[in-house]
Amino acid sequence: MFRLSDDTIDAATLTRGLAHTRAGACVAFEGWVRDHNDGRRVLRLDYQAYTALAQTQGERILAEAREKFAILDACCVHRVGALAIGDLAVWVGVSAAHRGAAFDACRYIIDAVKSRVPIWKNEHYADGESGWLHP
Amino acid sequence: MFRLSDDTIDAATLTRGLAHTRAGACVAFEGWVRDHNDGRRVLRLDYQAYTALAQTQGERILAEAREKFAILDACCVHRVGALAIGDLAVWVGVSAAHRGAAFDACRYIIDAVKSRVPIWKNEHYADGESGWLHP
Amino acid sequence: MKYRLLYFASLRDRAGVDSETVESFAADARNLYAELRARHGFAMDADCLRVAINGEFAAWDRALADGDEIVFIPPVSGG
Amino acid sequence: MKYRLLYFASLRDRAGVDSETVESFAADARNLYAELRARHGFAMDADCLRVAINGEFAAWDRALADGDEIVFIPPVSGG
Repeated sequence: MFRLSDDTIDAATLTRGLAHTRAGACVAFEGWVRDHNDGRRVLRLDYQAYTALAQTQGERILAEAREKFAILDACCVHRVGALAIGDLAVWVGVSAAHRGAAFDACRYIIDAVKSRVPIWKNEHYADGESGWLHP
Repeated sequence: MFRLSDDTIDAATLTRGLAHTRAGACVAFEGWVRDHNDGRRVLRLDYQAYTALAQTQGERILAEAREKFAILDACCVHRVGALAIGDLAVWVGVSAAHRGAAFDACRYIIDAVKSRVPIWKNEHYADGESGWLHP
Repeated sequence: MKYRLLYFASLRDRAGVDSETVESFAADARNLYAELRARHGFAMDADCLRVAINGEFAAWDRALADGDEIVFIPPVSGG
Repeated sequence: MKYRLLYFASLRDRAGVDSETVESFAADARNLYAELRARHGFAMDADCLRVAINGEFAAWDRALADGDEIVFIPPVSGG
């Protein structure tokens, strides 16, 4: 399940959603809003998404992970809108019988999300400037 | 922080404990009790630990992870006593500025815990047998 | 032909709108971007962007059809 | 000398106790294990085990001192 959310992400509930009696391992990645980037102090940020394409890309990435790795379930939720320092910006969770596949799939998903899902970060800096990150 | 616990592990609280304004990534591993092992159906299990040595080994593993990887914090809690299918048996969480170090350190810690921390699993099977696992 | 454009991130800031409908003789996204870049003063080269047509990534030289929804995708920065 | 033994997992089941104090002439853990293996009928070779002395992993041939706490550590299966 891939989802964009304009509300707080509830990691505990999402983790329970990956439960499976055959699951021995669950690996979760949380992306948190840092107070700095590239040496500049960040106060807060906004995420903007191209919703339709983000949804199809997100679902495709999860399907790829299920094909490539011996996992039981995978889920990714990404925030949009205004976030503060420390907020949970993106959550990826994977359950599997064994931990190797869970680690590899979780890493694969977050790497692919960061490179392919059309979501953009606008950072607001302590000096009053702001800027869209287009790495 | 390494800890043995004879009570339910509260992953959400432990995750909050890793928070840090410089943290952009958190990777958590959860080991869940599976309903099967080596083709046999498992009903429940007990963990037994050599507490003193488990504590020093666990702390040493976390210290090694902090030395080897650019992480901000790391924590591991392992259950002892009787567990049911689906229960959270071990939790490892790592926070870092960037995700690569968080993934690598989390993997390092759970691998080391599984190989060096004196905890033993007694599986109770559907056929009435039980057995200590000494892999 | 008529095309529907959606803008995101720095392209949206520069265009000053989040979407617009344009009339154009451009037959593919590459030519359409060149035209809109000139009109809005977009800083980024097409080489830095990807293009999506009707909600899917597409090739820059794919022939456009009347009514297509076209989105120029700046390098993403989610996560 | 007097040694304090703690047993875990299958060794505990086999010994029937979780700890005991023994009098022994064994000067190192290797000889002590051989002695206790014969007494309790432990299945595992010393090669499969590690040994901890006073709460730290130690070499099998380290000289034991009176009052030492010795634990034979079967392959672990936590996690």
